[in-house]
Amino acid sequence: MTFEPAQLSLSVAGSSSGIERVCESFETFSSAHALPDDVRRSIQVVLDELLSNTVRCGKVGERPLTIEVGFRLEPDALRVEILDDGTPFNPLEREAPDTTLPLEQRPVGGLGVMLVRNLVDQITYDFEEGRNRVLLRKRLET
Amino acid sequence: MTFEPAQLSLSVAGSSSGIERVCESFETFSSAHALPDDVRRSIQVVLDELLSNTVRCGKVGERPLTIEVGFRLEPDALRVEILDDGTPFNPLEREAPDTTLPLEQRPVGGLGVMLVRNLVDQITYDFEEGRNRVLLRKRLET
Amino acid sequence: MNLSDERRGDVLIVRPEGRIDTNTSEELERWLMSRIDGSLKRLVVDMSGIDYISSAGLRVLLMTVKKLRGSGGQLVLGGLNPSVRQIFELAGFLSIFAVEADVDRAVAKLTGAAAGA
Amino acid sequence: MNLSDERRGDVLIVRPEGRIDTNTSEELERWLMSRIDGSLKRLVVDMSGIDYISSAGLRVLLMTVKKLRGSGGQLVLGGLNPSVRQIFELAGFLSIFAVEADVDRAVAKLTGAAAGA
Ligand SMILES: Nc1ncnc2c1ncn2[C@@H]1O[C@H](COP(=O)(O)OP(=O)(O)O)[C@@H](O)[C@H]1O
Ligand SMILES: Nc1ncnc2c1ncn2[C@@H]1O[C@H](COP(=O)(O)OP(=O)(O)O)[C@@H](O)[C@H]1O
Repeated sequence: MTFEPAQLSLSVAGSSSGIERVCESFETFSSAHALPDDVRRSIQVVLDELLSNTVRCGKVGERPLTIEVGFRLEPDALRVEILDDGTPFNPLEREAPDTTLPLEQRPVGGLGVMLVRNLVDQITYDFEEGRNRVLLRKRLET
Repeated sequence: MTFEPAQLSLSVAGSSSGIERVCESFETFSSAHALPDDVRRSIQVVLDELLSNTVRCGKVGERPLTIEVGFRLEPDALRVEILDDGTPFNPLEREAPDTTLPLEQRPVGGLGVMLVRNLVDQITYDFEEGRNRVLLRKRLET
Repeated sequence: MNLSDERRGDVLIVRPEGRIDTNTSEELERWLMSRIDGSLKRLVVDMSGIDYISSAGLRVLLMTVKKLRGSGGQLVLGGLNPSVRQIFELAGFLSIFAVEADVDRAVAKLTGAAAGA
Repeated sequence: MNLSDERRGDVLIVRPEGRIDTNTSEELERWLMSRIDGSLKRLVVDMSGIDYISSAGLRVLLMTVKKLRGSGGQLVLGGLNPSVRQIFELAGFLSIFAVEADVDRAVAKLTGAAAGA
Protein backbone atom coordinates (compact mmCIF):
# COMPACT_ATOMS: atom_id res chain seq x y z
CA MET A 1 0.00 0.00 0.00
CA THR A 2 1.33 3.43 -0.84
CA PHE A 3 0.54 6.48 1.20
CA GLU A 4 0.58 9.93 -0.29
CA PRO A 5 1.00 12.40 2.56
CA ALA A 6 -1.17 15.48 2.54
CA GLN A 7 1.06 18.46 3.03
CA LEU A 8 0.79 22.18 3.30
CA SER A 9 3.43 24.73 4.08
CA LEU A 10 3.43 28.49 4.15
CA SER A 11 5.66 31.37 5.07
CA VAL A 12 4.22 34.45 6.75
CA ALA A 13 5.37 37.70 8.34
CA GLY A 14 5.71 37.64 12.12
CA SER A 15 2.63 39.75 12.76
CA SER A 16 -0.97 39.26 13.83
CA SER A 17 -2.12 39.10 10.23
CA GLY A 18 0.55 36.46 9.57
CA ILE A 19 -0.83 34.38 12.45
CA GLU A 20 -4.33 34.81 11.09
CA ARG A 21 -3.21 33.51 7.71
CA VAL A 22 -1.70 30.41 9.30
CA CYS A 23 -4.86 29.74 11.31
CA GLU A 24 -7.05 30.10 8.24
CA SER A 25 -4.86 27.84 6.15
CA PHE A 26 -4.92 25.22 8.85
CA GLU A 27 -8.70 25.49 9.09
CA THR A 28 -8.96 24.79 5.36
CA PHE A 29 -6.46 21.94 5.64
CA SER A 30 -8.47 20.45 8.53
CA SER A 31 -11.72 20.49 6.59
CA ALA A 32 -10.14 19.12 3.43
CA HIS A 33 -8.77 16.14 5.33
CA ALA A 34 -11.64 15.86 7.80
CA LEU A 35 -9.40 16.04 10.85
CA PRO A 36 -11.15 15.16 14.12
CA ASP A 37 -12.48 18.19 15.99
CA ASP A 38 -10.29 17.72 19.02
CA VAL A 39 -7.16 17.57 16.87
CA ARG A 40 -8.16 20.65 14.90
CA ARG A 41 -8.94 22.65 18.03
CA SER A 42 -5.83 21.57 19.89
CA ILE A 43 -3.60 22.51 16.99
CA GLN A 44 -5.35 25.86 16.61
CA VAL A 45 -4.60 26.60 20.25
CA VAL A 46 -1.00 25.42 19.86
CA LEU A 47 -0.52 27.63 16.81
CA ASP A 48 -1.95 30.63 18.60
CA GLU A 49 0.30 30.11 21.65
CA LEU A 50 3.52 29.54 19.77
CA LEU A 51 3.06 32.07 17.00
CA SER A 52 1.79 34.86 19.23
CA ASN A 53 4.74 34.36 21.58
CA THR A 54 7.15 34.54 18.69
CA VAL A 55 5.55 37.71 17.41
CA ARG A 56 5.47 39.28 20.87
CA CYS A 57 8.87 38.18 22.21
CA GLY A 58 10.94 36.90 19.35
CA LYS A 59 11.85 40.07 17.54
CA VAL A 60 15.59 40.72 17.32
CA GLY A 61 16.30 44.42 16.84
CA GLU A 62 14.70 46.04 13.83
CA ARG A 63 14.68 43.07 11.51
CA PRO A 64 11.16 41.82 10.67
CA LEU A 65 10.46 38.22 11.60
CA THR A 66 9.55 35.45 9.21
CA ILE A 67 7.66 32.38 10.33
CA GLU A 68 7.32 29.19 8.32
CA VAL A 69 4.73 26.59 9.16
CA GLY A 70 4.32 23.15 7.63
CA PHE A 71 1.56 20.58 8.18
CA ARG A 72 1.85 16.98 7.14
CA LEU A 73 -0.78 14.34 7.56
CA GLU A 74 0.46 10.81 8.21
CA PRO A 75 -1.71 7.72 8.58
CA ASP A 76 -1.95 7.96 12.35
CA ALA A 77 -0.73 11.45 13.20
CA LEU A 78 -0.51 15.07 12.21
CA ARG A 79 2.93 16.64 12.16
CA VAL A 80 3.47 20.35 12.45
CA GLU A 81 6.77 22.11 11.89
CA ILE A 82 7.31 25.74 12.90
CA LEU A 83 10.43 27.68 11.96
CA ASP A 84 11.22 31.26 12.91
CA ASP A 85 14.25 33.50 12.69
CA GLY A 86 13.66 35.22 16.05
CA THR A 87 15.65 35.06 19.26
CA PRO A 88 16.52 31.53 20.38
CA PHE A 89 13.75 30.11 22.55
CA ASN A 90 13.33 26.53 23.65
CA PRO A 91 9.77 25.88 24.85
CA LEU A 92 10.88 22.65 26.52
CA GLU A 93 13.23 24.47 28.82
CA ARG A 94 10.61 26.51 30.55
CA GLU A 95 9.34 25.29 33.92
CA ALA A 96 5.61 24.64 34.19
CA PRO A 97 3.63 27.25 36.14
CA ASP A 98 1.80 26.30 39.33
CA THR A 99 -1.79 25.66 38.27
CA THR A 100 -3.02 24.89 41.78
CA LEU A 101 -2.72 28.41 43.21
CA PRO A 102 -5.89 30.02 44.52
CA LEU A 103 -7.47 32.79 42.47
CA GLU A 104 -5.86 35.68 44.34
CA GLN A 105 -2.34 34.42 43.71
CA ARG A 106 -2.85 33.37 40.11
CA PRO A 107 -0.64 35.35 37.76
CA VAL A 108 -2.49 36.64 34.71
CA GLY A 109 -0.24 35.00 32.10
CA GLY A 110 2.39 32.31 31.74
CA LEU A 111 0.12 29.43 30.68
CA GLY A 112 0.73 29.22 26.94
CA VAL A 113 3.81 27.04 26.72
CA MET A 114 2.42 24.66 29.32
CA LEU A 115 -0.77 24.22 27.27
CA VAL A 116 1.25 23.49 24.15
CA ARG A 117 3.22 20.77 25.91
CA ASN A 118 0.02 19.13 27.08
CA LEU A 119 -1.98 19.38 23.88
CA VAL A 120 0.40 17.45 21.64
CA ASP A 121 1.94 14.02 21.98
CA GLN A 122 5.49 14.94 21.10
CA ILE A 123 7.59 18.08 20.79
CA THR A 124 11.17 18.52 19.70
CA TYR A 125 13.13 21.72 19.51
CA ASP A 126 16.37 22.73 17.88
CA PHE A 127 18.13 25.90 16.86
CA GLU A 128 19.86 25.50 13.55
CA GLU A 129 21.21 27.91 10.98
CA GLY A 130 19.90 30.82 12.96
CA ARG A 131 16.35 29.53 13.26
CA ASN A 132 14.16 28.08 15.96
CA ARG A 133 12.56 24.86 14.85
CA VAL A 134 9.70 23.27 16.76
CA LEU A 135 8.36 19.93 15.60
CA LEU A 136 5.04 18.73 16.95
CA ARG A 137 3.23 15.44 16.60
CA LYS A 138 -0.43 14.91 17.42
CA ARG A 139 -1.96 11.43 17.22
CA LEU A 140 -5.21 11.18 15.30
CA GLU A 141 -6.90 8.74 17.65
CA THR A 142 -6.51 8.18 21.36
CA MET B 1 27.94 54.78 64.04
CA THR B 2 24.71 55.43 62.19
CA PHE B 3 24.39 54.98 58.48
CA GLU B 4 21.86 56.91 56.46
CA PRO B 5 21.24 54.98 53.27
CA ALA B 6 21.13 56.90 50.05
CA GLN B 7 17.97 55.89 48.23
CA LEU B 8 16.17 56.64 45.04
CA SER B 9 13.07 55.08 43.62
CA LEU B 10 10.97 55.82 40.60
CA SER B 11 8.02 54.45 38.69
CA VAL B 12 7.95 54.60 34.90
CA ALA B 13 5.87 53.38 32.00
CA GLY B 14 7.06 50.17 30.34
CA SER B 15 8.36 51.88 27.20
CA SER B 16 11.68 52.95 25.75
CA SER B 17 11.29 56.43 27.19
CA GLY B 18 10.58 54.87 30.58
CA ILE B 19 13.84 52.92 30.35
CA GLU B 20 15.66 56.08 29.36
CA ARG B 21 14.32 57.86 32.43
CA VAL B 22 15.56 55.08 34.70
CA CYS B 23 19.01 55.13 33.10
CA GLU B 24 19.28 58.88 33.46
CA SER B 25 18.17 58.81 37.08
CA PHE B 26 20.71 56.13 37.84
CA GLU B 27 23.42 58.16 36.09
CA THR B 28 22.62 61.11 38.36
CA PHE B 29 22.51 58.86 41.42
CA SER B 30 25.90 57.37 40.47
CA SER B 31 27.55 60.77 40.16
CA ALA B 32 25.99 62.08 43.36
CA HIS B 33 27.40 59.15 45.32
CA ALA B 34 30.58 58.76 43.29
CA LEU B 35 29.94 55.10 42.51
CA PRO B 36 32.94 53.32 40.99
CA ASP B 37 32.89 53.25 37.19
CA ASP B 38 32.68 49.48 36.90
CA VAL B 39 29.66 49.39 39.22
CA ARG B 40 27.93 52.19 37.36
CA ARG B 41 28.53 50.57 33.97
CA SER B 42 27.55 47.09 35.09
CA ILE B 43 24.29 48.34 36.56
CA GLN B 44 23.54 50.36 33.44
CA VAL B 45 23.91 47.19 31.38
CA VAL B 46 21.79 45.21 33.83
CA LEU B 47 19.04 47.84 33.73
CA ASP B 48 19.05 47.86 29.95
CA GLU B 49 18.84 44.06 29.74
CA LEU B 50 16.09 43.59 32.29
CA LEU B 51 13.96 46.60 31.44
CA SER B 52 14.14 46.15 27.68
CA ASN B 53 13.15 42.50 28.04
CA THR B 54 10.19 43.47 30.20
CA VAL B 55 9.07 46.08 27.68
CA ARG B 56 9.54 43.70 24.75
CA CYS B 57 8.18 40.48 26.24
CA GLY B 58 6.33 41.31 29.41
CA LYS B 59 3.19 42.89 28.09
CA VAL B 60 -0.02 41.10 29.05
CA GLY B 61 -2.82 41.86 26.63
CA GLU B 62 -3.69 45.51 26.20
CA ARG B 63 -2.85 46.73 29.67
CA PRO B 64 0.12 49.13 29.74
CA LEU B 65 3.05 48.03 31.91
CA THR B 66 4.39 49.85 34.91
CA ILE B 67 7.94 49.37 36.12
CA GLU B 68 9.26 50.46 39.49
CA VAL B 69 12.96 50.70 40.19
CA GLY B 70 14.65 51.41 43.50
CA PHE B 71 18.34 52.00 44.26
CA ARG B 72 19.77 51.88 47.73
CA LEU B 73 23.37 52.46 48.63
CA GLU B 74 24.70 50.49 51.58
CA PRO B 75 28.19 50.74 53.09
CA ASP B 76 29.62 47.94 50.96
CA ALA B 77 27.05 47.33 48.24
CA LEU B 78 24.48 48.78 45.92
CA ARG B 79 21.04 47.19 45.96
CA VAL B 80 18.64 47.46 43.08
CA GLU B 81 15.01 46.42 43.19
CA ILE B 82 12.93 46.08 40.02
CA LEU B 83 9.18 45.48 40.09
CA ASP B 84 6.93 45.05 37.08
CA ASP B 85 3.33 43.98 36.54
CA GLY B 86 4.04 42.03 33.33
CA THR B 87 3.86 38.30 32.64
CA PRO B 88 5.66 36.16 35.24
CA PHE B 89 9.30 35.71 34.28
CA ASN B 90 12.05 34.30 36.46
CA PRO B 91 15.47 35.22 35.07
CA LEU B 92 17.13 32.58 37.24
CA GLU B 93 15.21 29.81 35.55
CA ARG B 94 16.61 30.36 32.12
CA GLU B 95 19.49 28.13 31.00
CA ALA B 96 22.70 29.89 30.00
CA PRO B 97 23.38 30.03 26.25
CA ASP B 98 26.44 28.33 24.79
CA THR B 99 29.06 31.08 24.49
CA THR B 100 31.70 28.82 22.96
CA LEU B 101 30.01 28.28 19.59
CA PRO B 102 31.91 29.38 16.50
CA LEU B 103 30.74 32.50 14.70
CA GLU B 104 28.62 30.75 12.10
CA GLN B 105 26.52 28.97 14.70
CA ARG B 106 26.14 31.89 17.08
CA PRO B 107 22.54 32.95 17.46
CA VAL B 108 22.02 36.68 17.22
CA GLY B 109 20.35 37.13 20.60
CA GLY B 110 19.81 35.33 23.88
CA LEU B 111 22.71 36.85 25.85
CA GLY B 112 21.00 39.44 28.04
CA VAL B 113 19.87 37.39 31.02
CA MET B 114 23.23 35.59 31.15
CA LEU B 115 25.06 38.94 31.31
CA VAL B 116 22.83 40.10 34.14
CA ARG B 117 23.58 37.01 36.18
CA ASN B 118 27.30 37.53 35.72
CA LEU B 119 27.45 41.27 36.33
CA VAL B 120 25.98 41.28 39.82
CA ASP B 121 26.91 39.38 42.97
CA GLN B 122 23.45 38.27 43.95
CA ILE B 123 20.01 38.00 42.41
CA THR B 124 16.74 36.93 43.92
CA TYR B 125 13.40 36.66 42.19
CA ASP B 126 9.84 36.33 43.38
CA PHE B 127 6.36 36.82 42.00
CA GLU B 128 4.08 38.38 44.55
CA GLU B 129 0.77 40.18 44.38
CA GLY B 130 0.82 39.99 40.63
CA ARG B 131 4.26 41.49 40.19
CA ASN B 132 7.70 40.26 39.22
CA ARG B 133 10.31 41.37 41.73
CA VAL B 134 14.01 41.12 41.00
CA LEU B 135 16.47 42.10 43.73
CA LEU B 136 20.09 42.64 42.78
CA ARG B 137 23.17 43.23 44.89
CA LYS B 138 26.45 44.55 43.56
CA ARG B 139 29.49 44.82 45.84
CA LEU B 140 31.27 48.15 45.78
CA GLU B 141 34.77 46.71 45.95
CA THR B 142 36.17 43.44 44.74
CA MET C 1 -15.96 37.01 17.08
CA ASN C 2 -19.63 37.68 17.58
CA LEU C 3 -20.70 39.16 20.94
CA SER C 4 -24.18 39.42 22.40
CA ASP C 5 -25.83 39.59 25.79
CA GLU C 6 -29.09 38.93 27.54
CA ARG C 7 -30.59 39.80 30.93
CA ARG C 8 -32.51 37.33 33.10
CA GLY C 9 -33.59 39.17 36.21
CA ASP C 10 -30.42 40.48 37.81
CA VAL C 11 -28.22 38.02 35.91
CA LEU C 12 -26.33 39.24 32.86
CA ILE C 13 -25.61 36.50 30.33
CA VAL C 14 -22.88 37.25 27.83
CA ARG C 15 -22.44 35.11 24.78
CA PRO C 16 -19.23 35.29 22.76
CA GLU C 17 -19.14 33.19 19.60
CA GLY C 18 -16.24 31.89 17.55
CA ARG C 19 -12.72 31.39 18.85
CA ILE C 20 -11.01 33.18 21.70
CA ASP C 21 -7.37 33.60 20.77
CA THR C 22 -4.73 36.33 20.86
CA ASN C 23 -6.42 38.30 18.10
CA THR C 24 -9.97 38.17 19.41
CA SER C 25 -9.27 38.31 23.15
CA GLU C 26 -8.74 42.06 23.18
CA GLU C 27 -12.22 42.61 21.83
CA LEU C 28 -13.65 40.24 24.42
CA GLU C 29 -11.66 41.97 27.15
CA ARG C 30 -13.00 45.41 26.26
CA TRP C 31 -16.50 44.05 25.99
CA LEU C 32 -16.47 42.23 29.33
CA MET C 33 -14.78 45.11 31.14
CA SER C 34 -17.40 47.54 29.86
CA ARG C 35 -20.12 45.34 31.32
CA ILE C 36 -18.58 44.83 34.73
CA ASP C 37 -19.16 47.84 36.86
CA GLY C 38 -19.66 48.10 40.58
CA SER C 39 -23.37 47.37 40.32
CA LEU C 40 -23.18 44.07 38.40
CA LYS C 41 -23.24 41.18 40.83
CA ARG C 42 -24.17 38.16 38.73
CA LEU C 43 -22.54 37.28 35.44
CA VAL C 44 -22.86 34.18 33.29
CA VAL C 45 -20.59 33.59 30.32
CA ASP C 46 -22.28 31.25 27.85
CA MET C 47 -19.38 29.39 26.23
CA SER C 48 -21.47 27.12 24.02
CA GLY C 49 -20.65 29.18 20.95
CA ILE C 50 -16.89 29.02 21.56
CA ASP C 51 -14.98 26.65 19.30
CA TYR C 52 -11.63 26.90 21.09
CA ILE C 53 -9.88 29.10 23.63
CA SER C 54 -6.16 29.80 24.00
CA SER C 55 -4.30 31.25 26.98
CA ALA C 56 -5.06 34.80 25.84
CA GLY C 57 -8.72 34.00 26.48
CA LEU C 58 -8.03 32.37 29.84
CA ARG C 59 -6.25 35.56 30.83
CA VAL C 60 -9.34 37.65 30.02
CA LEU C 61 -11.62 35.34 32.01
CA LEU C 62 -9.21 35.42 34.95
CA MET C 63 -9.12 39.21 34.93
CA THR C 64 -12.90 39.30 34.72
CA VAL C 65 -13.49 37.03 37.70
CA LYS C 66 -10.84 38.84 39.75
CA LYS C 67 -12.42 42.20 39.07
CA LEU C 68 -15.95 40.91 39.67
CA ARG C 69 -15.10 39.26 42.98
CA GLY C 70 -13.27 42.40 44.00
CA SER C 71 -16.62 44.19 43.94
CA GLY C 72 -18.52 41.31 45.51
CA GLY C 73 -19.83 39.80 42.29
CA GLN C 74 -19.98 36.23 41.02
CA LEU C 75 -19.26 34.59 37.68
CA VAL C 76 -20.46 31.24 36.40
CA LEU C 77 -19.50 29.69 33.06
CA GLY C 78 -21.70 27.34 31.11
CA GLY C 79 -21.64 25.24 27.95
CA LEU C 80 -17.94 24.47 27.48
CA ASN C 81 -17.25 22.04 24.65
CA PRO C 82 -14.87 19.15 25.45
CA SER C 83 -11.84 20.96 24.01
CA VAL C 84 -12.50 24.13 25.95
CA ARG C 85 -13.07 22.08 29.06
CA GLN C 86 -9.76 20.30 28.55
CA ILE C 87 -7.97 23.65 28.36
CA PHE C 88 -9.64 24.71 31.61
CA GLU C 89 -8.54 21.47 33.20
CA LEU C 90 -4.92 21.77 32.08
CA ALA C 91 -4.75 25.35 33.30
CA GLY C 92 -6.22 24.44 36.68
CA PHE C 93 -9.16 26.72 35.97
CA LEU C 94 -11.82 24.21 37.05
CA SER C 95 -10.87 24.85 40.66
CA ILE C 96 -11.11 28.64 40.44
CA PHE C 97 -14.14 28.98 38.16
CA ALA C 98 -17.68 27.82 38.69
CA VAL C 99 -18.46 25.76 35.60
CA GLU C 100 -21.89 24.35 34.73
CA ALA C 101 -22.97 22.10 31.89
CA ASP C 102 -25.11 24.75 30.20
CA VAL C 103 -26.27 28.31 30.52
CA ASP C 104 -29.56 27.45 32.28
CA ARG C 105 -27.74 25.59 35.01
CA ALA C 106 -25.27 28.47 35.26
CA VAL C 107 -28.13 30.93 35.81
CA ALA C 108 -29.75 28.58 38.30
CA LYS C 109 -26.52 28.32 40.22
CA LEU C 110 -26.46 32.08 40.65
CA THR C 111 -30.12 32.51 41.51
CA GLY C 112 -30.32 29.45 43.72
CA ALA C 113 -33.24 28.12 41.62
CA ALA C 114 -33.50 24.55 40.34
CA ALA C 115 -31.82 24.01 36.99
CA GLY C 116 -33.93 24.32 33.84
CA ALA C 117 -34.41 21.33 31.56
CA MET D 1 25.15 58.42 20.44
CA ASN D 2 27.66 60.25 18.29
CA LEU D 3 28.84 58.51 15.11
CA SER D 4 31.79 59.40 12.90
CA ASP D 5 34.16 57.68 10.53
CA GLU D 6 37.58 57.99 9.00
CA ARG D 7 39.44 56.34 6.13
CA ARG D 8 43.06 55.19 6.35
CA GLY D 9 43.98 53.71 2.96
CA ASP D 10 41.49 50.94 2.34
CA VAL D 11 40.59 50.66 6.01
CA LEU D 12 37.36 52.26 7.22
CA ILE D 13 37.44 53.26 10.88
CA VAL D 14 34.08 53.86 12.49
CA ARG D 15 33.86 55.57 15.83
CA PRO D 16 30.63 55.38 17.85
CA GLU D 17 30.59 57.38 21.08
CA GLY D 18 28.44 57.11 24.18
CA ARG D 19 26.64 53.95 25.23
CA ILE D 20 25.42 51.10 23.08
CA ASP D 21 22.16 49.87 24.54
CA THR D 22 18.70 48.89 23.31
CA ASN D 23 17.80 52.46 22.46
CA THR D 24 20.97 53.40 20.60
CA SER D 25 21.77 50.07 18.95
CA GLU D 26 19.26 50.56 16.15
CA GLU D 27 20.99 53.73 15.07
CA LEU D 28 24.36 51.96 15.18
CA GLU D 29 22.91 49.04 13.23
CA ARG D 30 21.62 51.25 10.43
CA TRP D 31 24.88 53.17 10.32
CA LEU D 32 27.11 50.09 10.19
CA MET D 33 24.90 48.33 7.66
CA SER D 34 24.97 51.35 5.37
CA ARG D 35 28.76 51.25 5.41
CA ILE D 36 29.19 47.57 4.76
CA ASP D 37 28.68 46.89 1.12
CA GLY D 38 30.26 44.26 -1.06
CA SER D 39 33.31 46.43 -1.73
CA LEU D 40 34.34 47.13 1.87
CA LYS D 41 36.96 44.59 2.98
CA ARG D 42 38.57 46.13 6.05
CA LEU D 43 36.65 47.62 8.93
CA VAL D 44 37.87 48.86 12.32
CA VAL D 45 35.44 49.79 15.06
CA ASP D 46 37.07 52.20 17.48
CA MET D 47 35.40 51.44 20.80
CA SER D 48 37.42 53.91 22.90
CA GLY D 49 34.49 56.32 23.05
CA ILE D 50 32.06 53.67 24.27
CA ASP D 51 31.17 53.86 27.94
CA TYR D 52 29.22 50.60 28.12
CA ILE D 53 27.63 48.05 25.82
CA SER D 54 24.65 45.79 26.44
CA SER D 55 23.54 42.67 24.57
CA ALA D 56 21.68 44.79 22.00
CA GLY D 57 25.06 46.20 20.99
CA LEU D 58 26.70 42.77 20.91
CA ARG D 59 23.95 41.68 18.55
CA VAL D 60 24.74 44.51 16.14
CA LEU D 61 28.46 43.73 16.18
CA LEU D 62 27.73 40.04 15.59
CA MET D 63 25.49 40.82 12.63
CA THR D 64 28.16 43.16 11.25
CA VAL D 65 30.98 40.63 11.40
CA LYS D 66 28.77 37.89 9.96
CA LYS D 67 27.79 40.06 7.04
CA LEU D 68 31.32 41.31 6.46
CA ARG D 69 32.88 37.84 6.50
CA GLY D 70 30.13 36.66 4.20
CA SER D 71 31.51 39.01 1.55
CA GLY D 72 35.15 38.20 2.37
CA GLY D 73 35.77 41.20 4.63
CA GLN D 74 37.43 41.53 8.02
CA LEU D 75 36.59 43.41 11.21
CA VAL D 76 38.93 44.39 14.04
CA LEU D 77 37.86 46.16 17.22
CA GLY D 78 40.09 48.46 19.22
CA GLY D 79 40.05 50.48 22.43
CA LEU D 80 37.61 48.56 24.63
CA ASN D 81 37.44 49.90 28.18
CA PRO D 82 37.61 47.29 30.98
CA SER D 83 33.82 47.10 31.36
CA VAL D 84 33.23 46.62 27.66
CA ARG D 85 35.98 44.03 27.58
CA GLN D 86 34.36 42.17 30.45
CA ILE D 87 31.07 42.02 28.56
CA PHE D 88 32.90 40.62 25.53
CA GLU D 89 34.53 38.02 27.75
CA LEU D 90 31.27 36.94 29.39
CA ALA D 91 29.57 36.63 26.01
CA GLY D 92 32.43 34.58 24.57
CA PHE D 93 33.02 37.34 22.01
CA LEU D 94 36.80 37.45 22.50
CA SER D 95 37.07 34.16 20.61
CA ILE D 96 35.01 35.29 17.64
CA PHE D 97 36.20 38.91 17.32
CA ALA D 98 39.67 40.24 16.67
CA VAL D 99 40.25 42.70 19.50
CA GLU D 100 43.26 45.02 19.77
CA ALA D 101 44.28 47.42 22.53
CA ASP D 102 43.70 50.54 20.46
CA VAL D 103 42.64 51.71 17.04
CA ASP D 104 46.20 52.00 15.66
CA ARG D 105 46.93 48.41 16.51
CA ALA D 106 43.60 47.42 15.01
CA VAL D 107 44.49 49.14 11.73
CA ALA D 108 47.97 47.59 11.80
CA LYS D 109 46.46 44.17 12.28
CA LEU D 110 44.42 44.60 9.10
CA THR D 111 47.17 46.10 6.98
CA GLY D 112 49.92 43.83 8.27
CA ALA D 113 52.02 46.87 9.29
CA ALA D 114 53.77 47.23 12.67
CA ALA D 115 51.59 48.77 15.37
CA GLY D 116 51.80 52.49 15.96
CA ALA D 117 52.98 53.88 19.29
N1 LIG E 1 9.17 32.75 20.75
C1 LIG E 1 9.62 33.18 21.93
N2 LIG E 1 10.73 33.92 22.00
C2 LIG E 1 11.20 34.33 23.16
N3 LIG E 1 10.63 34.04 24.34
C3 LIG E 1 9.53 33.31 24.34
C4 LIG E 1 8.96 32.84 23.16
N4 LIG E 1 7.87 32.12 23.48
C5 LIG E 1 7.76 32.16 24.81
N5 LIG E 1 8.76 32.87 25.35
C6 LIG E 1 9.01 33.07 26.76
O1 LIG E 1 8.25 32.13 27.49
C7 LIG E 1 7.42 32.79 28.42
C8 LIG E 1 6.17 32.00 28.66
O2 LIG E 1 5.32 32.01 27.57
P1 LIG E 1 3.81 31.60 27.80
O3 LIG E 1 3.80 30.30 28.53
O4 LIG E 1 3.13 31.63 26.50
O5 LIG E 1 3.22 32.68 28.77
P2 LIG E 1 3.16 34.28 28.56
O6 LIG E 1 3.33 34.49 27.10
O7 LIG E 1 1.82 34.65 29.09
O8 LIG E 1 4.28 34.81 29.40
C9 LIG E 1 7.24 34.16 27.84
O9 LIG E 1 6.92 35.10 28.82
C10 LIG E 1 8.62 34.40 27.28
O10 LIG E 1 9.52 34.67 28.33
N1 LIG F 1 10.48 40.30 31.36
C1 LIG F 1 10.36 39.19 30.63
N2 LIG F 1 9.14 38.68 30.41
C2 LIG F 1 9.01 37.56 29.70
N3 LIG F 1 10.02 36.89 29.16
C3 LIG F 1 11.25 37.36 29.32
C4 LIG F 1 11.49 38.53 30.05
N4 LIG F 1 12.82 38.72 30.06
C5 LIG F 1 13.37 37.74 29.35
N5 LIG F 1 12.44 36.91 28.91
C6 LIG F 1 12.66 35.68 28.15
O1 LIG F 1 14.02 35.33 28.27
C7 LIG F 1 14.59 35.22 26.98
C8 LIG F 1 16.06 35.56 27.02
O2 LIG F 1 16.28 36.91 27.24
P1 LIG F 1 17.71 37.48 26.89
O3 LIG F 1 18.74 36.63 27.56
O4 LIG F 1 17.72 38.92 27.24
O5 LIG F 1 17.88 37.29 25.33
P2 LIG F 1 16.95 37.84 24.16
O6 LIG F 1 16.17 38.95 24.75
O7 LIG F 1 17.91 38.25 23.12
O8 LIG F 1 16.13 36.65 23.75
C9 LIG F 1 13.73 36.07 26.09
O9 LIG F 1 13.81 35.67 24.77
C10 LIG F 1 12.38 35.78 26.69
O10 LIG F 1 11.96 34.49 26.31
